[in-house]
Amino acid sequence: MTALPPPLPFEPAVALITEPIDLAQLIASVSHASVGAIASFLGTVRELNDGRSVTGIDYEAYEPMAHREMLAIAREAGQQFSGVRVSIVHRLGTLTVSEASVAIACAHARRAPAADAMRLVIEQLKVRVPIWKREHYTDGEWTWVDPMGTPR
Amino acid sequence: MTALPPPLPFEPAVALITEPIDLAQLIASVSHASVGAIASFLGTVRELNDGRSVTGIDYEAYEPMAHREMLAIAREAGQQFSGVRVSIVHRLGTLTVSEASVAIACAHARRAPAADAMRLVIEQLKVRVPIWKREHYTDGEWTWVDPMGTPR
Amino acid sequence: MSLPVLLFASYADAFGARTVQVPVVAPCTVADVVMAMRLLPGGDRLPDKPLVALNQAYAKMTAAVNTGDEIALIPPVAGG
Amino acid sequence: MSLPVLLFASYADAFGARTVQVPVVAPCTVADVVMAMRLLPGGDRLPDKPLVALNQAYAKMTAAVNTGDEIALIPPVAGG
Repeated sequence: MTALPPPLPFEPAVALITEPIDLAQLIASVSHASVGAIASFLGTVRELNDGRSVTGIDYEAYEPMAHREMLAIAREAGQQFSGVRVSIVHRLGTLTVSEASVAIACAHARRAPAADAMRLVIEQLKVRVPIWKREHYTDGEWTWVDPMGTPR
Repeated sequence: MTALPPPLPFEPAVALITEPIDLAQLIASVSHASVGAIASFLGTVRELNDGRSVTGIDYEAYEPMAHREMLAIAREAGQQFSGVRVSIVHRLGTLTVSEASVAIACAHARRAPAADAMRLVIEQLKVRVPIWKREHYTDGEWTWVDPMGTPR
Repeated sequence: MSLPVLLFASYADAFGARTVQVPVVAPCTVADVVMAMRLLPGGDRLPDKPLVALNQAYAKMTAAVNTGDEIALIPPVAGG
Repeated sequence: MSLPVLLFASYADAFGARTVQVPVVAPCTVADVVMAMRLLPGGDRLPDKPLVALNQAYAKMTAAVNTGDEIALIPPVAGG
């Protein structure tokens, strides 16, 4: 492997939306002639969680802070993986099974930083971004999901 | 994290095509109500390689063997990451800058195996699948690319 | 004197509101705000150490709260 | 007697053909096929240890080649 030219500046694109996620559009936003690899991630609503049958999920956010945190994560990825081009979109509102709640696209000249940045972004998003989900079950019950099992 | 139900059997879909890659279609092929995460990868033609300005790439394959190797890789990923649903498509023929040459989609109930399977598949594809690329440069020259620098 | 605190998800359910007026006098600390909230109806449902955001950034319990600051209680996040 | 060997990419360029007839008598080994190919026009451009596929799977130099087997020389791969 030889040296690549210095990466172009890229301002990460992050968004919170209520309409369905368009992954192709997200990928287009990170594409560039300098790019050789685009790693992307879709989080989708699973029919089963903790053994319970899920009918849908309501996503809620502290929107201005969620936007800030997503942007901070994207910028941190850009610092850790120089030249990576990151876009993140999270959907809010009510989603049904198999619908995408989050999409991440990370583009880089090389595949390793693209894939590593994608992992960093989704792991950070899960622990930092103020978004919550209320799962609805087939028995009519619902609960706010706490991934860490913290007592509420 | 609690136990998930046993994964459904999934026969990997692999293809060698000459038309442009449709990532949305590839993702749809691995989607399922049991899926919570879909990691995908696009390899795209970069305008610069080893400091030379690229105008396009011709991809050539030993097609029946390439198909077998892609299927073997997808099945190995399915064994290593139980329940992962893998699809791979590689494009052949002449591609211009920014066009996608390969796409991989890996779906799983959980994000770690989806992302890890995606990495395994692209790394294995790069070392095993009998596909070759001839890069064309702005100065009119061309060369068969040898990623390992093996003397020819 | 009181300060408005933004609530979300399970905390909004606990207090039955998206914003509560918390009886504290600024300047004070984040810890003071949380302690005062425990005495409000629903405050017993807060965990031992709730996360707090000050002006849309995570804040320590010792952070200073001034009049006009945007304060929010952050339930366990579950995005993605 | 000769065996057809499939060629691709830089090897097809080296031999100026997509298939060459290699003068060996089956049964023999993969190594025998490669050695015979070095004597053909363009064979000097093969690397020390070219990869060989037998019936569409990578094969060792000691693998047995029989009449009717599909033999291919595999240049350094560059997919993706």
